[in-house]
Parts: sequence; C-alpha cells; structure tokens
Amino acid sequence: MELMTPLFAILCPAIAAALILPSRNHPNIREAWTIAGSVAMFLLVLSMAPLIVKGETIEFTLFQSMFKNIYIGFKVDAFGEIFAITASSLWILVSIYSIGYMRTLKEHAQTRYYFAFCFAIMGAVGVALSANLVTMFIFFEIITVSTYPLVIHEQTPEALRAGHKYLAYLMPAGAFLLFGIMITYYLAGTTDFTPGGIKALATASPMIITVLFFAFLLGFMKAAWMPFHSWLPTAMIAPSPVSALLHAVAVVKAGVFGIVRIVGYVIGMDLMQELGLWLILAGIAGFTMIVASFFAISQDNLKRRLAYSTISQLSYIILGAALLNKESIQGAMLHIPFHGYMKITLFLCAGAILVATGKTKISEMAGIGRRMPVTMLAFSVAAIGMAGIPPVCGFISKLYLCMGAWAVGSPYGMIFLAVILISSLLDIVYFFPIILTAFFKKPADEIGAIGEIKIKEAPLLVVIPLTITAIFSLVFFIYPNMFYIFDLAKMAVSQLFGGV
Amino acid sequence: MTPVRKTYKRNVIIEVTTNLMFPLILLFGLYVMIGTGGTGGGFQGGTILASAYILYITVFGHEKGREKMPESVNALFKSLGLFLYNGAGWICVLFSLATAQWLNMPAFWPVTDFVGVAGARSFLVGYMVSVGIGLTVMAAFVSQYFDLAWKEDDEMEGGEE
Amino acid sequence: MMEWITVHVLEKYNFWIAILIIIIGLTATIVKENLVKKLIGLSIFQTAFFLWVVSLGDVGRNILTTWGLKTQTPPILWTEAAEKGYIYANPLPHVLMLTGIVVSAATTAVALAIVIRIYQKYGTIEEDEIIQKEMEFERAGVI
Amino acid sequence: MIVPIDLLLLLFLLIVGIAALWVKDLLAAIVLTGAYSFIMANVWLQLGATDVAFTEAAVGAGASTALMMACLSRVPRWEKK
Amino acid sequence: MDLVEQFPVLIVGLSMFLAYTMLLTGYLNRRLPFFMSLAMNSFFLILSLFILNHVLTVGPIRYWQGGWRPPWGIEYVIDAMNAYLLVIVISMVILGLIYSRGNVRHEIEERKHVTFYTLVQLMAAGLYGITVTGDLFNMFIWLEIASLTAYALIAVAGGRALRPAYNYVIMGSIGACLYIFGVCWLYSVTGTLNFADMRLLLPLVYDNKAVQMAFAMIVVGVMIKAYIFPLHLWQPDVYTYAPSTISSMMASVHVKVMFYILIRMFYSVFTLEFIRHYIGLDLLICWVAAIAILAGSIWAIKQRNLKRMLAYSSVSQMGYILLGVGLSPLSPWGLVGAAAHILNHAIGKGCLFMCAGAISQQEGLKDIRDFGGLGKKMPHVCAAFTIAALSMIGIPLTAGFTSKLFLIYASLDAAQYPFVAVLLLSGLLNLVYFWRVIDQMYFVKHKETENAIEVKEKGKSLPLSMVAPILILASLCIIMGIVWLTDIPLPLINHILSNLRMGVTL
Repeated sequence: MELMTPLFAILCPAIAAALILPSRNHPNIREAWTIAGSVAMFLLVLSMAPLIVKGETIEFTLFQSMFKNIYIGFKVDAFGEIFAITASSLWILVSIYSIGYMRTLKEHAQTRYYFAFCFAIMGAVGVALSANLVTMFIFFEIITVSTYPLVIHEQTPEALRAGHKYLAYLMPAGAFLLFGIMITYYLAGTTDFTPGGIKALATASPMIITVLFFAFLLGFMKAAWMPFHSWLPTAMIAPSPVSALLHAVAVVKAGVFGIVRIVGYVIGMDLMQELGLWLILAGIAGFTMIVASFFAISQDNLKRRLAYSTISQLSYIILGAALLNKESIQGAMLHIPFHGYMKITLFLCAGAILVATGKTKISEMAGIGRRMPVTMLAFSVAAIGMAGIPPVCGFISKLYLCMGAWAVGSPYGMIFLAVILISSLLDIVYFFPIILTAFFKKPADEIGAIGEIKIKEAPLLVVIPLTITAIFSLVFFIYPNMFYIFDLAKMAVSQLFGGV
Repeated sequence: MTPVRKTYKRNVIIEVTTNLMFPLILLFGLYVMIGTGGTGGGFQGGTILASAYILYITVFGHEKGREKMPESVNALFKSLGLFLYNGAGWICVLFSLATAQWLNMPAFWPVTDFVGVAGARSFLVGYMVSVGIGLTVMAAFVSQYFDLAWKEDDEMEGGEE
Repeated sequence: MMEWITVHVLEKYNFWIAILIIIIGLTATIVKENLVKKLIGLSIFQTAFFLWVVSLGDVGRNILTTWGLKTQTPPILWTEAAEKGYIYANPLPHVLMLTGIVVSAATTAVALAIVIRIYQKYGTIEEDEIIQKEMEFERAGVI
Repeated sequence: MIVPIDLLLLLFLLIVGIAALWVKDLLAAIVLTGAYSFIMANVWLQLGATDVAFTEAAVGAGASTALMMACLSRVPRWEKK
Repeated sequence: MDLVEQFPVLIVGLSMFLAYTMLLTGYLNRRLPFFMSLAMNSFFLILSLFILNHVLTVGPIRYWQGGWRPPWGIEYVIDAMNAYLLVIVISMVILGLIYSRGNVRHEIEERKHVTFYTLVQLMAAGLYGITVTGDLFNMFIWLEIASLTAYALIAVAGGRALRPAYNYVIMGSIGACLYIFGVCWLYSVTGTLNFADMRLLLPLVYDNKAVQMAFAMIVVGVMIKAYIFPLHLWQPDVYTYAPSTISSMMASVHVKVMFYILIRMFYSVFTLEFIRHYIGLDLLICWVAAIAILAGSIWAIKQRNLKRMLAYSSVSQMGYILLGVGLSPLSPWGLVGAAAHILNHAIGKGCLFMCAGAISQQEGLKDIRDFGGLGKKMPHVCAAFTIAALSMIGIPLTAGFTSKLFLIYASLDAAQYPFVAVLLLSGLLNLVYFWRVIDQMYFVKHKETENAIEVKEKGKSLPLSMVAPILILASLCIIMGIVWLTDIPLPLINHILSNLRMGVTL
C-alpha cells in the first residue's frame, strides 16, 4: 500500500528542528515546536497501526538510487511499527520532561539540545520505518552524529572524553555496518527487508555469511552487547532526558532492532539455524545478560547502574531473536516497548532525583523515598517490572522469552532458560537495595539537616511524565494491546513464520 | 660581496651604438614576424622586438626605458596582441556563419576577394595572428624584464624584512 | 654485439647525448641548493629534452656509413620539392617544441620573479639557509 | 647534415651544459647557459629544424639569458657551496 | 552546425580574450575586472549547461579548429565527461571569484588586484581549455597556462608562500616535461596527436616498449601535478601559504582537471585492455591510491595548522579518485566513484578552504587549538565547515558518503577486498582530524581571554561575498549527497561510461 504517512512522520522532527533554530531566543515558542512535532509524529505513526494490524504493509519509495534494486524509501511492517510507536510516544513525554529538567537546572545551550534531540528521534523512527538496509544505515548515522552534541552537553573535558569514546565505538560500528550492507548487496543484489530472510543469500558460501553476520553484529554495536558495551555507561554523563530516551530507547533499541532485522529479515532464520549462528548470538546475549548484571551490582552511581541494567536487558531482546522460534521472537518484540517504558521511568526518576536533590549516588539516597514519594513509587514499579514480577508489563515479555527458551527444547534451550531466570534474579538483587535505601533507610545527616534541606518533589513538569510512564507500565500488563502493540507483535511473528 | 648602488655611468659608444641598432633590430623583428611570406614567426619576431627594448633599457636605465615603453602602453600592447590573435579567430567565425569555425581562414577569403586583395587571401588572417602573437610576446618580455631588473628605491640590500 | 652497438648507440647518438644531458639537468635541479642554479638545471633539462624530440622529426638518418650531406630540407613543403622527391623533416615535432620553448621561457620568467621575491624576504637564495631562516622567523613569530 | 660537425656540437653541448652547472659564479653560469642554448640552436639547425633553432636562439639564448641577467642584478652573484 | 557546438570554443576563446581585456580595463577602473570576470563566467556557466544538455541528449560535440580535420588540426571533443567537468569547473571558478572579492582585499595588496583577477581568469581559461580539448598537445599548452598562472597566483601572497611556490614551479615543470615527453614518444610511434585517432592506432603497437614507457611517463607527469602520495611533497606548503581563494580553487578545481587528464589518458587514449593486459598497472595504481589515502589521513592528524591539515586531507582524498580510476578496469563503479568524488571533493574541499580563509581573516586564527568557541562568533562559517567536514568523513546524506559508497561497491565488485577496509578506515581517520576541529569550534569551553576580546573588537564581520559562497557550497554538499543517491545522474553516468567505452553501462 502506497502512503505518504511514513515520510510525513519522518519529516515532523526535521521540521520541528528547522523551526527551533530561528526561535532560539524565545524558549517558550522553541519548546512548543518540540512538543508539537512530537505529538504530530506520534499521531502519524499511530495512524498507521490499524492498517498494519490488518496485515497491510505501508510502502513509500522516496526515490530509486543508482544501484539497481536499491531505493531509498520506507516500508512499515508490524515490527517496525512497534519500535516507531515506542520511540515516538516516549518522545512526547520526554519533551515535557526536558522542559522541566532543563529549566530547573538552568542548562546552557538549550537550543542545541532540542535541535539535536529532534534529529536523534528522526533517526530512530527512520530506522524503524526504513525499507532496506541502505535507508536504515542513513538514519543510523544520523542518530550517531546527532546524539554526540547531547552526550557532551556538559562540555567539560570529562564529557568530551566520553563523547570521543562514544564516537570511537559507534563510528567504526557504522563502518562495519556499511561493509555488511555492501556485502549483502553484492551477494544478493538487494537489501530489502524480507520476512524470513533474503532468498539469494541462501546460496552464498557459509564463510561469507558468517563474515557478514559478524560485520552486522559489530555494526550494531549500538545494541551494547559485551564486550563492546563500555560506551554506554560512559555516555551517561549526558543530561537525564537524553540518557532516558536515547540510551534507553532510541539509540540502543535501534541497535537491537537492527539485530532483530538482520536475524529475521536479512539473513533469515533458516540460515541462522543451519550455520549455527544463532548459538553464537544467543551465547553473546546470555553472557551479556549475566555479566552486565554483575557489573550493575557494583555501581554506586545510579545512572551507571541503570546503564548496566540496560545492557543486560537489551540482551534479552537479542536472545529472543537468537532463539529463532515464535514465542521467543514475540517476547523480543514485546520487550522493546515494555522495556522502553520501564527503563525510561527509571531514568526519569534518576533525573528527578538529580533535579530535586542534586544527588547521583545511590548511597546518598537514604530516606529519599519519604521526601519524594511519587518519584520513588514510580521507580519501584519500574524496578519490579524489570525483574519480571507481575503486575508490571516486564512479566509478559519475559514470560514469552521463557516460553521461547523452553520451546527450543535441547539442552541449549534449558541453559538459556536458566540464564533468563538467573538474570531476572540478579535484577532483583541490584534494584531492590535502591528501593530499600530510598524508603527504609534513615539518612545519616537527617538530624542536622531536617530544618535546612527541604527536599520536595521535583517540579510538576518533571514528575508528570515519569508518573505516566509508570502507569503505562502497569497498564501494559493488564491490556498489552494498548497502541496495538500486542497485535502488532503477533502480526510480525506470523509474517516472519509465513502467515500462521 | 657587497653590492653598492652606483650612480648610472654613461658610455657614449654604447649609447650611440644602441641608438643606431635599436631601429634596425626592430626592423629585423618585423621582418621575421611578417616578412617571410607566410604564417608563423610571430613568437621569434616578438622576442627580437623585445630584445631591442631590452637592449635599450639595459643601456639607458630604467627611467628612460619606462619613457620609451610606459607601463600602460605595455599593457595595451599585451592586450592588443591578444585581441588581434583572438579577434582573427572571431572574425573568421563571424564570416563563416554557415560553418562557423574558429580561425577558419578560408571563410575569410570571399571578403578579401571582395575588398580586392585576392592575392593576400589567407595571409591577411595569418598576418593578424602573427602580429598579434608578436606584439604580445614583445610586451610580455619587456614587462618581465622591467619587473625583474627594476630595483625599487626602498629596496634594502640583504633583504631585511 | 657490434651490430647492436651500431644500431642502438652509434646511429642514435643524438638521443643518447640528449638523455645524458637530461639526466644531468634533472640531477642538478634536484640536488643544487642555489635557486638560480636549480633553474639553470631545469632549463638545461628542458632544452635537452627538446633536442630529443626534434631528433625524432629528423627522418631517415642512416648517416654513419654515408658521411656527408643528405637530401633533407627544412620542413616546408612546396610543390617543386615534392616532385623532386626531397625528404623533408617532419614539422610537427618542431611545432611542438616551439611551444615547449615558449613555455620554458615563461616558466623561467615566473621562477626568476619568485627568486627575487625570496631574496628580498630572506636575504639568501640558498635553499637550506632559507629553510633555516623560515624556522627562525617562525620562532620569532615574524610570520 | 654533416656528422663530424654534429658530433662536435653535441660534445660542446655536453661540456657547456656540465660547465654551466659546475661553475660557482652565477654570472658565468648564466652566460654558459646562453652558450648552451646557442649551441643547441646550431644542433637543431643541423637537424633541419630551422624554425626551432631560430626560436631557441631568440628565446633561449637571447631573452631568457637577459631575464636571468636582470635577475642576477638583484641577487648575490656567487653560489655559496 | 548547431549553435551549441560553438559554445566550447566560445568559452575558451572568450576566456582568454576576457583576461586581457580585464588587464586593460584595470587601468580605467580597478574594480571593473572583477565584475567583468564574474559576468562572463556566469555566461559561460549558462553555455556549459547548454553543452551538457546537448551532450546528454544529442551526442558528443566535435569541433575542428580552423576547419582542419582531426589528424592534422586541433579538435575539441566534448563528451559527457568533459561537459560534466566543465560545469563543475566553471561553477567553482564563479564561487571562488565571489569569495575572492572579500578575501583578496585582506590578503593581497591593492595594486596587485587587477593582475590577480587577470591571472585567475587566465588560469580558468587554461582549465577550460584542458577540459574541452581533444588533442594531446593542445592539452599540454592549456596545462601549462593553468600551471604557470597557478605558480604566479601562489607567489602573489608573498611571505611563506614563496619557497613553496618555487618548489611547485620546479616540480610542476618536471611533471609537464614528463607529460610532453610521453606524448612525443606516442607521437613518434603513431604519428598523431588526436585522442580518437591515437586510440585507433595504438592497439597495433601495444607491445612496443616505447608506448608502455610513454604511458608511464604521462601518468607520472600528471601524478606530480595531481599530487598523488609519493609525489605530493610540494603540495602541503603550497596549500598552506597560498591565498585562501587560490588554495580553494586549486583544491577544488585545478587538481580535478589534472585528474581528468589522467582519466582521459587511461580510457580515451589508451584502452582498458592495454592497462589490464599489457602493463597490468590497474592494481598497482589501486595500491598507490590506498597508500595515499591512508598516509594523507595520518599526516593530516599530525597537523596543527588548519590549512595544512586540509592540504594533507586533499592528498588523501585524491587517493579516493585515483582508487576509483584504478578500479574502473575491473568494475564500472570505480569510474562512477571517481566521477562522483571529483564533484563531491570539489564542493567539500572548496568549502573547507574558504572557511579556513574566512576564519583567519576575521579572527586571525590558523592553529586548530585556538578555535575554542568559534561556533558562537562565526556561526555560519562554522556550520558550513561542519557540514563540509561531515561530507569529507562520509556521513550519510552528505556528498562524501555517496562517493565512498560507490567506491566500496566498486572494490567489492572488482573483488579487491583490501580496498574496502582501506576506504572504511580512511573514513574513521578523517573523523579523527575533522572532529577535532568541530570539537574545538563548538564543544570546547574556551577561556575568554582579553586577547580574544581584543581581536573580536578589531575583526570586522565577514562580507556577504565571502559567506555566500561558503553557504552555497555547504548546502550543495547536502543537495548533492541526496542527488547522487537518486537515479537522476544515471543518464550522465551511462553517457560517461559509454563515451569512455568501458563496455558496460549501469
């Protein structure tokens, strides 16, 4: 089905960015553009969902390129739509949150911040909606470049070093990705995403497919799989909304999204199975899940702990894709939005604590739950969800993942089931101390400070978004089909496995 | 070595000889340029013309040389030569509109015939080209010589900057 | 062996000497420190190279055995000469070399102008000294 | 062409060319370059290239030498090494 | 005969004509030459667009000078490659002229302005001449006109530019001599100087050592002028100290035209069979290019002076084009990459050099380490610099990305996998040295020293004539980045491939 909607959806943030620049001297107008752009984009993306649930695929070809069979264009299928909905819906909340956050902290260079933010989101949604690898690569690099100013927003030497590390990981990743894309095109003559894999690749030699697979794996370093993860905790030096949206949703999910695309739509499940590549991928994912959790336990900085948690959780999705059966892939697809909502809540809470108290370390947060009940309640909800305990949406996706691991059947399947369960346990281990510290531990300096330090909730614009995301995390458990997400995931899986 | 700026020393024999030779060299240059009965020779002729001026400048000094060949005249010659050369080409284009071709000499023949210099025919264009080249070359060499040998008054020996 | 020498060396002595001078000139251009000397080297190199090319236009020279004058005219072909079957030198290399000479003269002029400017600036035309001065100026912050 | 003369001229050419690069006096070097050009013109005459010879005599031996001389009036006369 | 077939000779002839008219009018009014040059070059641009259209729709233009038929007379041949290059050259000359309006006033004494513009116009005439000609020797003449004026234009700046200019004279002359040496050898074998004629005659004597040697000489001679890596030693100093206008023109246009000669030699005079079977030079050239790409980038990382860094970057980028040329016997995409990069590098590097000139003019800064906080002081120039730098790095949606894409695909298509790695690595090296500058401009907190304030008070804001070309080029970087991705240039590319008789079309 030919529709211009994807193009308009992509253009929304670009137009918003173009409008932000001239109105840099009027903060209210500037931020109004951001919110208008985010709402418009979300509505456009959501408007496509009913069609896709019915099994349609929305295509829009921007232009044919000089390469035969490569066109720059958009193709919205169920899987892409899930990611697009996640990213665009969260952008609205984070825009509101940003206003409160940035104004309270009186940050500098806010225009640059909003400008770059728009482009980063454009990149993320573009990755979600793109029809082939080349288009995807273009948006991928847009994400990389546009997030750099956000990462080094502080402009301290430390932030600059973090930014350089960020580029030093992601730019070579882009090179590997480009390499993989060109190899794919060279072998197959096309780079379109085809459910079940590109047919022409099946005839190529296993060696080259393995090389291709590793090129793509390195190319999607944005997924922060170990041992190429260390840019993510370093990048946490960015302002909290950036960490929240970009390093919990847009950037890293784009990487994971890419891996799922590769597994399901480029190399294909059959080939992955045949060459045993799924085991490599699942092994990497399982390793990352466990090790990142251990890393997270030892972190005192809240945002760094969340970052390691992100690394661990992202690998759930990779593992789901690697296990190559319906349940696991559905679990992976569901984990993208669900983890997004939960993790963004956590990051927004961390930001809210920073805004209200200026504290970043967990050990300093004793008793904070009593002063900021709403924030910490939201935090608790999300943390419970992370661990996969009902009644939060994390349970659903993890359930599907466990079912997937069970369905693999062989000893490998049991091992990965164990890995998932152990990792969930570790989630509890590193999140519950925070909640306990916040609610039940008495602050050490309470006696002297109680009169002077009036710690209250963060400003309303900060608290409302995180409350909404926490509520949504709960609602997704009761009604997983909100924003059509469950139907979309089912549709994506049925497309992948040949319309069952 | 310590170059000292000496005042200009006159030498009558050289001056007179130069004055005598100057027009002769010019004449010879012109002969080379257009006197050989065909095209070509513009460059050599121009160089010989220039050598006459260079001799003059060397003998009489720059100030008198500039009187003989002021800078603006020099530029005029430089341009004029090129105008002649290039213009010959354009005239041919104009006169051969049907098969307009740059420097297409046969195109010019009907005109020369009409004017009554049928014998000259393509030589007319050939001369134009030759003379054009010659003038430009002469002016260029003379100006180069001026530029290279002209010592500015404020120029310091030893080149302190 | 003798035949080889005759064919490749003696009959082509023009070319050999031209190559020799080309090598000398090129070496001087690169090795000499003095800028004017460099230029002289360049000029010798170019001229020798023109000699090489002009020798190409000299048709039918099998001279070593037949010492003496040869029926060869300047490259102007008139009907009479053609009827009599004169050999005339190929004019095209000559034309090319005419242009080449012009270009070399122009190069010389430009290079000389630069040499003078360099002398005004650095007070020397030896390349190593110029480089030294440049570094001195840089340290003093003049440039 | 007359071969002995040709050979002789070429020999001169070689000698003068080397000498022009050899001497430390730039004035001498320039004059030798002029001589070199002039001998070259003669060689070309021998080769039947009258027009080239003529040009070389005018440009190489004449104008170029004059320009170099003019230049030499403003830079040191002796090569340092 | 169509009127449009007169246009090539019109462009070249009028350029020469114009140059000397400018010299004369300079005596009447000093400002007039600039406007004359600008107006006429704009006129040429229109003509060149007509030529391009004609070439793409009707076919190559063949123009016989003086009505002499090709083996004897000089022929102007304009096929798709020429027409494409001609448009690039003329538009870059126009932009350079506009930029020079503000820049020259700053860098060159007033009394030299008339001469300066005359020389620029002459250089342009030489470049146009190289582009349109179809004759080996005529090409040499235009080459020398372009080079001689370039020598003079570099030396115009005085100061540190002089020694580099002198070196360039020497190296350039040697290069030109090698070129003409090769041409004469070819002539001695075939007896013709015309491209097309020679292409017909040469295959019979491909075995001849003289032909192979001539090919090597021509290639090395042109490579000196196009500063391919081991022969680039004259170039960094020249680009660093020449006036910014000239650096920009040299980097964007002059060297591209030199590459055009190389491409002509490879595919219009010689053939693919010769390169592939008789000398097997294709891979050697590729390796030279690969070394150039890496070495140029690595040297660029070491530089502190912005213009010198850009100069080394040019060395590296020339390697891209050479790699494309070297790969094209094996894959048509190599030539596509080379053709695309000729344009992309012209706009990108032109813009960067113009930015460097603008920065040194307004703020007096040359060292990258002093650029802190420049993004606030000169927002437009810095934004343009960033875009052009991203293009050089090869970020998608900028022009540089597409050429990299084509070249990578060419290496894969030719089954030369090492070059894929080289190209990808080079992109990362470019990132290192360009990102340093961008970081300094925007993200490094600078100390607001008194010195800086003083400079800011003293420095006037840039005239529009300098900012406009910079912004135009920066936006072109993005526009071309998108245009090359589409199939709009496909007819042009197919014409180029078929005119150079690559035997394939895309």
